[in-house]
Amino acid sequence: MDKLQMSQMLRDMLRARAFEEAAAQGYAQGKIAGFLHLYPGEEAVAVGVLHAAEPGDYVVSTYREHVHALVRGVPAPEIMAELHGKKTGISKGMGGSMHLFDASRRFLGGYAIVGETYPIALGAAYAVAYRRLPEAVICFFGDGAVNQGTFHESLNMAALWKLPILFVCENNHYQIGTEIHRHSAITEVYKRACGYGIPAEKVDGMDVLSVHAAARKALERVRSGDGPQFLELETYRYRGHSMADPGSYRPSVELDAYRANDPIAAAIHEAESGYPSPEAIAAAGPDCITLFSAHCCRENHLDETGIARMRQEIQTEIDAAVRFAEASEEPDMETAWSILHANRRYETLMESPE
Amino acid sequence: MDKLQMSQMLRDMLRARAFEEAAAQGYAQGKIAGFLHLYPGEEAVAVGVLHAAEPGDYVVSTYREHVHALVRGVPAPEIMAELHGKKTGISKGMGGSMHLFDASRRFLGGYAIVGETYPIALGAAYAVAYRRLPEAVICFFGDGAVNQGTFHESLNMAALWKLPILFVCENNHYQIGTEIHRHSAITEVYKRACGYGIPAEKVDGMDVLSVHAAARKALERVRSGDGPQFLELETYRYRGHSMADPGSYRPSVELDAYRANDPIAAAIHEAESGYPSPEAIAAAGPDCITLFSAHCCRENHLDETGIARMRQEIQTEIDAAVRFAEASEEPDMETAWSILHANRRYETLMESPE
Amino acid sequence: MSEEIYYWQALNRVMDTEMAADDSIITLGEDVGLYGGTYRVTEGLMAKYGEWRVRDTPISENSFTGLGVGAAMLGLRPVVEIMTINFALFAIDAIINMAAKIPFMSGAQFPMPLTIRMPGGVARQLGAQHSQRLEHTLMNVPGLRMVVPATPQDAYWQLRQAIHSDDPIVFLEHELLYFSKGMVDETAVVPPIHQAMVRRPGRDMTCIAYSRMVLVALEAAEQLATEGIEMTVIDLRSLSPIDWETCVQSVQQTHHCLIVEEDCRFAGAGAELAATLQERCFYFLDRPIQRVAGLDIPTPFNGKLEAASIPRTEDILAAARRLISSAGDQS
Amino acid sequence: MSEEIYYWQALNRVMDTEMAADDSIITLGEDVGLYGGTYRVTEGLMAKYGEWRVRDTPISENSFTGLGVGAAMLGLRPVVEIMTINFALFAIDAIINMAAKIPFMSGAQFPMPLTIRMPGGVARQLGAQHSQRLEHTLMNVPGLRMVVPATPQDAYWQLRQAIHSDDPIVFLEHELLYFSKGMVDETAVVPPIHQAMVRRPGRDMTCIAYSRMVLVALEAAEQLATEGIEMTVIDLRSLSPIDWETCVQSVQQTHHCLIVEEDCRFAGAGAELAATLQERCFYFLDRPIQRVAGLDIPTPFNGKLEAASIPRTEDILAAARRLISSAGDQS
Ligand SMILES: Cc1ncc(C[n+]2csc(CCOP(=O)(O)OP(=O)(O)O)c2C)c(N)n1
Ligand SMILES: Cc1ncc(C[n+]2csc(CCOP(=O)(O)OP(=O)(O)O)c2C)c(N)n1
Ligand SMILES: [Mg+2]
Ligand SMILES: [Mg+2]
Repeated sequence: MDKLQMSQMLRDMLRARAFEEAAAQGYAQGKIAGFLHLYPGEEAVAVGVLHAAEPGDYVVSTYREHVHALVRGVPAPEIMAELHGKKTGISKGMGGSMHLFDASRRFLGGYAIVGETYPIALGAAYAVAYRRLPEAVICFFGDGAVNQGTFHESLNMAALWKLPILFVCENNHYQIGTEIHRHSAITEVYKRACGYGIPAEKVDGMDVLSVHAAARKALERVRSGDGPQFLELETYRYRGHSMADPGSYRPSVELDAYRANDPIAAAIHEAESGYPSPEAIAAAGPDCITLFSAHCCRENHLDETGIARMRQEIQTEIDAAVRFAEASEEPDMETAWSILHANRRYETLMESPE
Repeated sequence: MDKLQMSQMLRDMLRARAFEEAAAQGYAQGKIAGFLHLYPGEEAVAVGVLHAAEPGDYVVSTYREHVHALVRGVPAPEIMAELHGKKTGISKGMGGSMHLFDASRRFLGGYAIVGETYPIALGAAYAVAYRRLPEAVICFFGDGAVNQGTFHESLNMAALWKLPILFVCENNHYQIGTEIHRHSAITEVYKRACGYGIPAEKVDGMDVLSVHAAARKALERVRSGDGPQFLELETYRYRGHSMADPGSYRPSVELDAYRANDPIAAAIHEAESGYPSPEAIAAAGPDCITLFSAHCCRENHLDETGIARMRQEIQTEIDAAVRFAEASEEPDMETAWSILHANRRYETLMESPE
Repeated sequence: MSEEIYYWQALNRVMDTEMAADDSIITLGEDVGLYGGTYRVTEGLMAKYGEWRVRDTPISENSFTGLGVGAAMLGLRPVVEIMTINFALFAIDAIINMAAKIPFMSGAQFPMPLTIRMPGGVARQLGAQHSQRLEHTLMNVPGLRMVVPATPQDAYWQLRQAIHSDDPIVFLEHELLYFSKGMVDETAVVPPIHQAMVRRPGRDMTCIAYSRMVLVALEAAEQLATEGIEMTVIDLRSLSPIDWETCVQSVQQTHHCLIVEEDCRFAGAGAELAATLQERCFYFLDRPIQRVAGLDIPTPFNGKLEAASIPRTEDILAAARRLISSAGDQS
Repeated sequence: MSEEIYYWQALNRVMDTEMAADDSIITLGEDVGLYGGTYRVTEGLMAKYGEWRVRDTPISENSFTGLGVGAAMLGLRPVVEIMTINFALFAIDAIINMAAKIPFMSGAQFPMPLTIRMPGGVARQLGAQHSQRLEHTLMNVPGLRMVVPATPQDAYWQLRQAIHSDDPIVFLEHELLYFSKGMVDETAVVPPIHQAMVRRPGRDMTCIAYSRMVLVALEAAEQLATEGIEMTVIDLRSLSPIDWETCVQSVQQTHHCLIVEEDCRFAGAGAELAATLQERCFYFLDRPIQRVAGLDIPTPFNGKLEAASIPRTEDILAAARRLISSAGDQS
């Protein structure tokens, strides 16, 4: 991998972290409302996978998708404006934090109902395969999402018809407050792919280079008609499930009866504070950004000053995004209605009833 | 296995065949309406599995469930009367062919929506496990039903909580007109269980003794707290998917483009006539009843005369069932309303609104 | 130009001609391919257009309906067949949360040229699980359209329009209509997809119905005419949106309104009709608007009870006579 | 006897006391155990009753709701929590085709002592997918009951009743009510589960509402009183069945009826109310029944638009004034 690409990856990881921290701040200040699911800790996944993608590939994501959109190339101001519900947002203020869409960048949306990303990806990949195009569809989902019925249905169809999908499981070991041993009979998620004969691999999701290498290889296979591929990326989220979640109103709950139970210790902590404990975070290994900056420095592509400058540039970019979002106009009801009725113009055979 | 048990099994297989043929006749005569999914060819499955069950076990079935109910002990007249929509039917004429229920025999119902048997079994097994009872829940489903999302969801939970369920796949290779290679990425159904760590086995579903042995072993494990077990039973249905299906109105369709395609040849035939071809039936191997009667004779438990007498007795039983059904009264709307409102009597805290 | 054909044939013909004209149209569902569709609607299409355009699916309603959504986002025009509406309960998230909302949530970046075909209604002794009506549920979903053709001609027109629509459309067929016959003129001028039609004019009262109930209402109207009661029968053709003008105009003339629906009465499709029409025609009404609807009971399997659980000609007759006579006065 | 507590606390208290009294009661859902429930309703229960009675589930709504159905068939009294109603779209088959129909289809062999708790409604900027109302859909299901408590006292009473019921009950909470406070008297005489209550009497018009909209309607009523308009506010408390008598009596006295609902207007819950009440009160009504309802648009994310998409106090005020003034006359 060349220097430029590595520094672009590092830059995107730093942008991702900075963007999310700015969003958290906006939320704390009451400028952003609703559920806000942040990504810190998991940056190596989005950056590794999406830097391996071609512009012709499609991306389908969840409610924890700001970073996927950002790395995919959606400008930070348009994402931030969407989080603020503004007219200048990428979804014109209609979608919000959980529903970023960008048709021009083939970003097929963030979905807030767990398990919806599979059928969307299935449909996109079906269209690609029918047209015999050398494009891939990247489908993101969490470890908790693996237990939704659509996972099973969609993986079967994807394998049956050899559709070009890269399934990417962001395994952060938690389904809100439920640790993976308590939600899945098989905790090595990639093994779930065996039921469909889909090639699957587990990769360290804290190591962006491994993620990138695995994703590139898998995407090549996908694009060359080998059918779906599956990657499990083990990662960790440093924040609570969402900003709207506990911590705010939840006092320490009565969970003493369960304290002895080891695999769920971290969940207990989350249940109490809304956030993983410092120990849990430490146990998850070094931060993916720290790890990768060190690597870049070691390989002499970058040095501390270079990184500091990068951070500076990024802060400027994100600050500008926040200012843009805050200064932007709110949409009005007219706009909302016209968005709802936008597609009527294509209906040459129909007329509006009223 | 002792003589008595073997002859009871043979008897039940013959009863099953005779019952279904009588039902088909009733349908042809216009006395039975609706969808009517018949079981001929698959008798070894129901008989093998259900003869391995204890009275304390529960059974959950599909729309193709007359034989499951019959072998479970529901009297033939009550099943036949239900098919006729009579008040004397096991579901009082409210359920019909696809919805036989018998609380006293722990027959938890026939379900017409593909994929519903899993969660019902899951719930029953949950109740059993919570009460720590040594009972098992037997969950029947077809090869097509394996692709419904509930399969995945329920198997995961069953495995996660080690629930006492025996999953029984009646693999007759068809989902109505769609052959298994065209609906499943993995056609060896038992391999689907690997995604949940559930012990699974494939057994010849035409051989009632193998089915019985496998089911007995699996049920013992289930009852002793080992968690769910999975059996795939390969079988064949001799009739069309249902009596209401094609054949009746479908002329030969234009499928020439696909005739060359081998794995789907049988489906083409079904699509044309509504029934498997004689070749397809022959290729599926000998009839399970022929096979087992021969076995019984070989082992000297029974002889041709004995079997002929058995058939005679059975015909008498089934004829009586038909007469009972035909002679029975129809339910009236009062009964229907009182069934709908039956549970209100338990609601001490509630009153009827009108 | 006109030809008498079956309802299913009208649909089949549209599928064929539209697929021939536009290769972005695909169709998928259980047994739509090799088998030709449970009710023959897709007969012959697979041999002609190949399996990528006519796709047999596993029993995975939620995901294959969602597949239609995803494919529509990339510009295909999928026609998803859900074998019967009863199985659509598994696909309801894909319909309500995905198909209907994506165009809006994306700020109009993604049109949704998706048609979801399915037959609903009470057929013949299929039992409670196989006799659903879901009109009321799908009407309440902004962003979704729903059409309910009662005749082969409407089936022909409206399926063409649905396929051409960039809004998602639920195309609601009826199991008992597939083998009904009617004239189809392929060259006639096409009315707007949502326009209601007066199937029979009559000065005394207005009967509003849709799908199979239009035929039952027309039977009742014939009978009433022999008694000297002239009943207008309006075929809604579309449940979302509803062509209120046609309904309001008629009710303002007849001063009596009867709504006939197969949906259960309580919170059924007819509730919206009665609610809006009482608002818009209040001062014209001589009597309260009456609904003749399905009973609020799961469909019994027994044939007689099943028949009694949805409106029959005699139920409409009785309601119409009550409505017109002063004995109908409930005050 | 009375104590002021939060809505969630009232629910939590019922769960605790009922579970202590009857070991056939279990509860399950996503994060109901260790985490104590997204809205604290099941807080503390797992530590007290163990994981077999308080079960955290995977994200598998269809199957864990179905689990509740199967367990109820064996005599348990499961309380299934669906984290929010939005996810119930995945479980709709289990609710409609299983829970509601099994008692009937089995010829009354299997009671269905199942309670399905879930919060619905528009909260604060959760976007279109997380702001569903499903009342209309579930009302149309014979065999199912649905209650919609607006106050901690009703939450307390009705959850107890739901748990004791042998019919399946959808217990519809509201995301914005959990942290509202109210007096709860645990020893008071319990009214029937479906009985509507007059929250405020008033001679000039009848406003019928349910769930959170009752609070909004009461606010409007206060304001109207200062203008000399006395508006009765009826809290339905149950959407299936509906206590028609209470509504009819009031409308017959006030001659004016306003329905307030958060559900989308088109084919929403209010449609049934208007349809039946125009039938039963036609000759008493001075004006057509009016509905103040959610707009027929997917819920916009933007806060102001979201707020405008459902009834606000000022919308009720405007509608009430229009209804009472002769200018409201639409004829
Ligand atoms: C169908 C559905 N059920 C429940 C929820 C509530 N919910 C939102 S995120 C979440 C956990 C998802 O966990 P996972 O898939 O591991 O993703 P993560 O949040 O860890 O990235 C749950 C239960 C939902 N949005 N949709
Ligand atoms: C959810 C759902 N989708 C579709 C159907 C229609 N249908 C009834 S049976 C069947 C095929 C089932 O095949 P399989 O599970 O193999 O069982 P078999 O009929 O072969 O015994 C289909 C598609 C249904 N009843 N329910
Ligand atoms: Mg996770
Ligand atoms: Mg099969």
